[in-house]
Amino acid sequence: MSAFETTYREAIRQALLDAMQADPDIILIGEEVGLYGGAYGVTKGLIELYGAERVIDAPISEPGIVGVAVGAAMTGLRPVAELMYVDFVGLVMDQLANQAAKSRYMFGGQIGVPMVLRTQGGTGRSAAAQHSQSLEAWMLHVPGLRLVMPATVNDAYHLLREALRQPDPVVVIEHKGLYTMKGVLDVDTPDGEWGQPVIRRAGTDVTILSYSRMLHESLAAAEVLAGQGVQADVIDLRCLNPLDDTMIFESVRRTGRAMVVTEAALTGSVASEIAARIGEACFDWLEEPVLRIGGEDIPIPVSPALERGAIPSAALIAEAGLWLVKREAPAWAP
Amino acid sequence: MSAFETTYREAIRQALLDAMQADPDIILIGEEVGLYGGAYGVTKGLIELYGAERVIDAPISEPGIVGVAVGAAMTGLRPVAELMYVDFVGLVMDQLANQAAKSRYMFGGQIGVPMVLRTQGGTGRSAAAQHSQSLEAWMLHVPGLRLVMPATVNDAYHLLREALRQPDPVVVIEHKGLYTMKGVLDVDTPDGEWGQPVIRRAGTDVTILSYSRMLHESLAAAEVLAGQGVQADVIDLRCLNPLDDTMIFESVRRTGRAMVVTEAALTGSVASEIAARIGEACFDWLEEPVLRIGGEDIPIPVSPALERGAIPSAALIAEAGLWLVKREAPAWAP
Amino acid sequence: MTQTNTAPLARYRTMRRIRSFEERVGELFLRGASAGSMLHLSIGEEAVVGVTAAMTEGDSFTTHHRGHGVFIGRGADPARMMAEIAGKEAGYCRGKGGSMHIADRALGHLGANAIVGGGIPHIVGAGLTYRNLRSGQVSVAFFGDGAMQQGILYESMNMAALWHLPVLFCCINNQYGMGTRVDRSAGKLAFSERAEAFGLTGARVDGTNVEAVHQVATALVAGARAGQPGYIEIDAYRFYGHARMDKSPYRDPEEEAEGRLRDPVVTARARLAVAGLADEADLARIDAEAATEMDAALEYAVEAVAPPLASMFEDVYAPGTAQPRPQRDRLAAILSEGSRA
Amino acid sequence: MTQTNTAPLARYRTMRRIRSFEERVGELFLRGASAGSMLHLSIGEEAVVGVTAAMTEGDSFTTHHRGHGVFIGRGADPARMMAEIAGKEAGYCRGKGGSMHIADRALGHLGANAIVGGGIPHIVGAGLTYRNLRSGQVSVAFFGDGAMQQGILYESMNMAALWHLPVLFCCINNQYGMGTRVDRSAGKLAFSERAEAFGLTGARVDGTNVEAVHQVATALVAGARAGQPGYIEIDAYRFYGHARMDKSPYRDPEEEAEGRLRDPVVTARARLAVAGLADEADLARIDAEAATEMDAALEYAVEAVAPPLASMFEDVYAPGTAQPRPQRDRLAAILSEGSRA
Ligand SMILES: Cc1ncc(C[n+]2csc(CCOP(=O)(O)OP(=O)(O)O)c2C)c(N)n1
Ligand SMILES: Cc1ncc(C[n+]2csc(CCOP(=O)(O)OP(=O)(O)O)c2C)c(N)n1
Ligand SMILES: [Mg+2]
Ligand SMILES: [Mg+2]
Repeated sequence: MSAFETTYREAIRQALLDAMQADPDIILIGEEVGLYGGAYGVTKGLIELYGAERVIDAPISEPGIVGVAVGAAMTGLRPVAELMYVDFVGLVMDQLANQAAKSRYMFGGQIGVPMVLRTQGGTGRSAAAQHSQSLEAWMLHVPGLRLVMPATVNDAYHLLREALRQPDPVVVIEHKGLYTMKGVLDVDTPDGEWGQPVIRRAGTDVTILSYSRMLHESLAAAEVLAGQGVQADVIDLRCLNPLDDTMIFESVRRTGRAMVVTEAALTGSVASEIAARIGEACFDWLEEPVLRIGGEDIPIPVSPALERGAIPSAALIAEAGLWLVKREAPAWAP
Repeated sequence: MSAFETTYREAIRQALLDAMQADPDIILIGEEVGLYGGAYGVTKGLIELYGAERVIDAPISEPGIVGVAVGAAMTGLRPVAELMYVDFVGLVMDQLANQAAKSRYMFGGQIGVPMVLRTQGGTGRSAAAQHSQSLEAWMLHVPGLRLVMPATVNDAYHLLREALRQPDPVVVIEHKGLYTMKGVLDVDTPDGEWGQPVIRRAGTDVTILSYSRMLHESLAAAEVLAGQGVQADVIDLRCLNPLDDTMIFESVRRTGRAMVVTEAALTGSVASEIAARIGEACFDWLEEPVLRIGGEDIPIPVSPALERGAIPSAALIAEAGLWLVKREAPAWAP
Repeated sequence: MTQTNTAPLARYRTMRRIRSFEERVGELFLRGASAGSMLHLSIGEEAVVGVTAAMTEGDSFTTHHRGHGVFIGRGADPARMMAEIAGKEAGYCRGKGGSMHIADRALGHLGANAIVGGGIPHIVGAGLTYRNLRSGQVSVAFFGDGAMQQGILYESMNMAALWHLPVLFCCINNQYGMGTRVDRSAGKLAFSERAEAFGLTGARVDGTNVEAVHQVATALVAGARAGQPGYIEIDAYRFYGHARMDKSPYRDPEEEAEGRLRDPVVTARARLAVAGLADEADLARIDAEAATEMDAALEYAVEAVAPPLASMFEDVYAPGTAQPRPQRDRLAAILSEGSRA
Repeated sequence: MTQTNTAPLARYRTMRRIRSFEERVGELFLRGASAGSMLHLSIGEEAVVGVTAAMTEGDSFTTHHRGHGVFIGRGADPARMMAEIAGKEAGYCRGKGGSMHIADRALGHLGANAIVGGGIPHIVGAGLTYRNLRSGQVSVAFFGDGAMQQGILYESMNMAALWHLPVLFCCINNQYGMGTRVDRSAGKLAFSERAEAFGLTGARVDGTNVEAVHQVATALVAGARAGQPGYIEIDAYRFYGHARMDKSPYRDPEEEAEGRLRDPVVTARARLAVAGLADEADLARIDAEAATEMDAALEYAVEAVAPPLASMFEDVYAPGTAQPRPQRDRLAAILSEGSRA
């Protein structure tokens, strides 16, 4: 009974429900989290259950909202602030990086900021350049912050529950393209350890590292590769900051080949960090260069065909994988 | 007469002077850029020369200031907005990344935003966690933006002059620790091509890649290495976004070894991007792993000794270089 | 130049064209031809024409995400608009921006913005340009009541007042920001007091009365041109959901029904008839012409071709400067035998 | 509890202690013992004690970068403060924060902030906590006139008013933000009108009169505790430069001389004497005690030891959770023969 099929959206909602039930200090604050039920319906019904003092519809004041969450966290509440789109994070990077993330340090350990910032990103809805980004790299680069990005239904639940037990600020970035995805939620059994990656598919020929929606493209690519006799180890990075690279290195040292896949614009992305680390730590084990596959270095266009073209697909990952492992060049090779 | 010794600060000031003289559409806007002459004295005297309509002391409204610069750039002026510390960029990332950088794209090429954002970063003044950061990685990750970081007096002049000729937004990040540095300014001869790195010291055994103040630590390290018979090719990256990697690859393919040095917190830094690119493109040429040397993954502490310890030194770079090239482990090796 | 006789009729025509356009946008979506579902209709807010008509050629503006009406008010070509909303190459932005990012340099449209409040400071920057160039132009920001809680608005107002810039802030208060009624988002509702406290001339006008809006806007635009920035709030009602998928379940149906009675188009039509400025036949012809025009715009958009894939790499940076490198080129360079030999 | 007889004297003592402390901070810098030069003295702003004395135990607050006086007003230990300013292990923040980032959970100091306006929303968050917990506490934000132009202030005010939170916004208007006099940064100077327009109870008080400040603050704190947030502005003058290196060349010397006549400490001292609440001997003793106390704090800070190098890796994350990996460990793992074999 503790394991059942549900959606990514419902798993997050369940996590909020269970956490709020268990801890009366948890509050939600954000635009449209109450009456509207969340722009993507994640918080539906919570205001009816927990009232307007715990489920707080905020004005459109992102910097203020995150600042309020910081202050509430400093004084005893455990706020879950919601940023409707990660694209708006440029409005709150000061409160996030200079305030939430640095308070414990600047104040010599006296004042922690146990808050969660929930947001969602990614393409898939023709929402254009200001509503489709993948900006996790900015938060990867902030010491003092934690960053998790669930790719599965079970992780959607457990990473959020665990985030709500952390003494430090955690950013949880969901993916708008995953809300309707179905999967099994086992409320008693997380997919893996907090802070660690998870191997989603075992293989021996190449390691594919990804997270969030690109995990699913990577898994689909791994199927294609398997059809060609290439077995991929597919790792879900899940917890990006701080980044525990032990399991990553173990896998790459086994396979000798690695591809890192991100939906974000490639330059300066999480994929670059992972590739750089592998390059340092697995040098003697590598048979081939560590390949990065990411979004094009462009803003996201609104036109659906262009939008799809701007980010990696399972086909592209598989093509690159075949080329990397079997030296079989794709049709578009020069 | 066109080449003379001056300081990094004066070179920037000279660039502003010359540019404002040549182009009446250039305005400066920022906190304390007028009467005060700039927090670090860079804009001293300009308001007396060009008046309060072109040298605009702005209220403490960073998001608004950058937004105003965007609008002015859209309508025919060429604003140089000043952000007193790059640490405040978290307040303006929306205007910078969602507005300035994306307007040309979103609007199908109709409306460019030819503005410059001048700011400065880095450690060295015990200015603590909110006044000492190196946040260029956030701007590296924004397609549509250009990013340059001058390390020399001549570049301080020429990169800014060139930035002021660009049709798209350019972020210029100076280093607070370099303002009093002396060097030769040749107003007729830039150090290198716009958009390209420059080789600051030629060598054959290892490539050291860095930028801004860390270039000087790298050059000092190269001297130490030379004393041990190791000749380093020291490359100043200068223009980080878009990043032209041709010269980088050429050097690493010659030397077979590379170290990338940044003052920023290492994880998610520019150094990671460079290392990842080298790992992809120079794999067959590499004798050793591409080593990243960066700031510790911590906020900057105020205490002077701790502050120094938080970022790379020439000594550390040299030690790592010796270890990398000659397998001579430093005293602190396990 | 405003002519007492024909101008109100012209304004009615524009309002009707906006209404018809927005209805066609809804249809575009239902036909599966829009780029996404982030379509925000300005039905109920057509009195904004009172402001757009108070602006003159050369004046510029920015809008929020619900800016179709404003743009039509400033002379947009509905076919190119619709094509943009459909993500087509023939659209105003080559299919890159869509409904929320329409712009047109030629008509002074400095851009619709999907960041609430994001476009507001741009008009202050435009105002700075006009002041410095002594060009006599005015710039106007159009935004919703939701943006009244964004800090950047007050930074913008303060700078405009401090520097006496030729700008006007136009709040289209449709009572809602998504599901949040304005009394649940603001501690105090008399927004023009805020504007006044920052040094602007403030006014709030009935959003069913386009002529009243026009009168106030004309005075404020003139004031702005003379260096006294202004604030005008149009008291309106958002007839439909926030975006195309939203059925406004959070709204009291009674309130909604009443709100829809506050129809600026219907009201203007009736007033014209009463004032004898048009008879039913004139008005019906105007309505029919608008319908025909917008039908054609819709068909144009549906028929138009999608942008070529390679165009995605264009317009990131200006032509002639360093361009983004397509991923396949990079992968090929890494993986092709040649370069690895 | 305020006692009419002794309380004004106690407030004078606190003001004098602040003055003496700040003078010693200047000395610390001249002796080369401060961590950096970003030292912002609150001399001339001591009437803020009227606000800190209106708060009670359990109330919390945040300050801007010029917050030494506020913190002393709330009971800080000057020795630990001075040690922090010197970047020493014995400081309030283990030498990690310095002058601009002092905090003390025990005394309700939620942190000084070096981002202008950065700490303001935190008190709104604290107010939310107090409301939800029905704890009866109040939270106060102290900031300068410069922060009046930061948008986040208005977002904070709006939320405080909207949710009826127990908070007070205290603007210490010292007429300057660095080199910019307030009339060069604000379009309209009657700041309390802004606060009122956002739904707060607003007041502006003479900053040479600590008792007047105290009276108004007491009423506003009580109002805040009852759910009506307030705004109080202390009209003061920044006696010296912005930070230690600044000699204020941008100020008219005459204005400066006049401004320094508006001395809250001198004024309070004279008023106490006139009111017969203290005689010259009492006051001289208080002054001497303050001097002695702060001399000791200075020596304590100078003598205190620097934090150990390894402490830089502590407090990034809470103990017991994943910690940052020192760079040398990483380099050693990559380069040592062992792991590469
Ligand atoms: C910065 C930012 N925050 C939130 C959103 C999501 N959002 C889009 S429209 C909207 C409501 C805006 O309300 P209002 O300003 O009144 O405009 P209206 O939709 O009523 O025309 C919200 C919250 C956004 N696009 N940008
Ligand atoms: C966000 C931000 N912008 C700018 C600065 C630089 N700065 C530090 S203090 C200051 C002036 C602040 O003036 P005010 O708020 O009046 O405080 P005062 O120094 O007068 O006490 C400025 C501009 C900063 N620290 N943070
Ligand atoms: Mg609205
Ligand atoms: Mg001040």
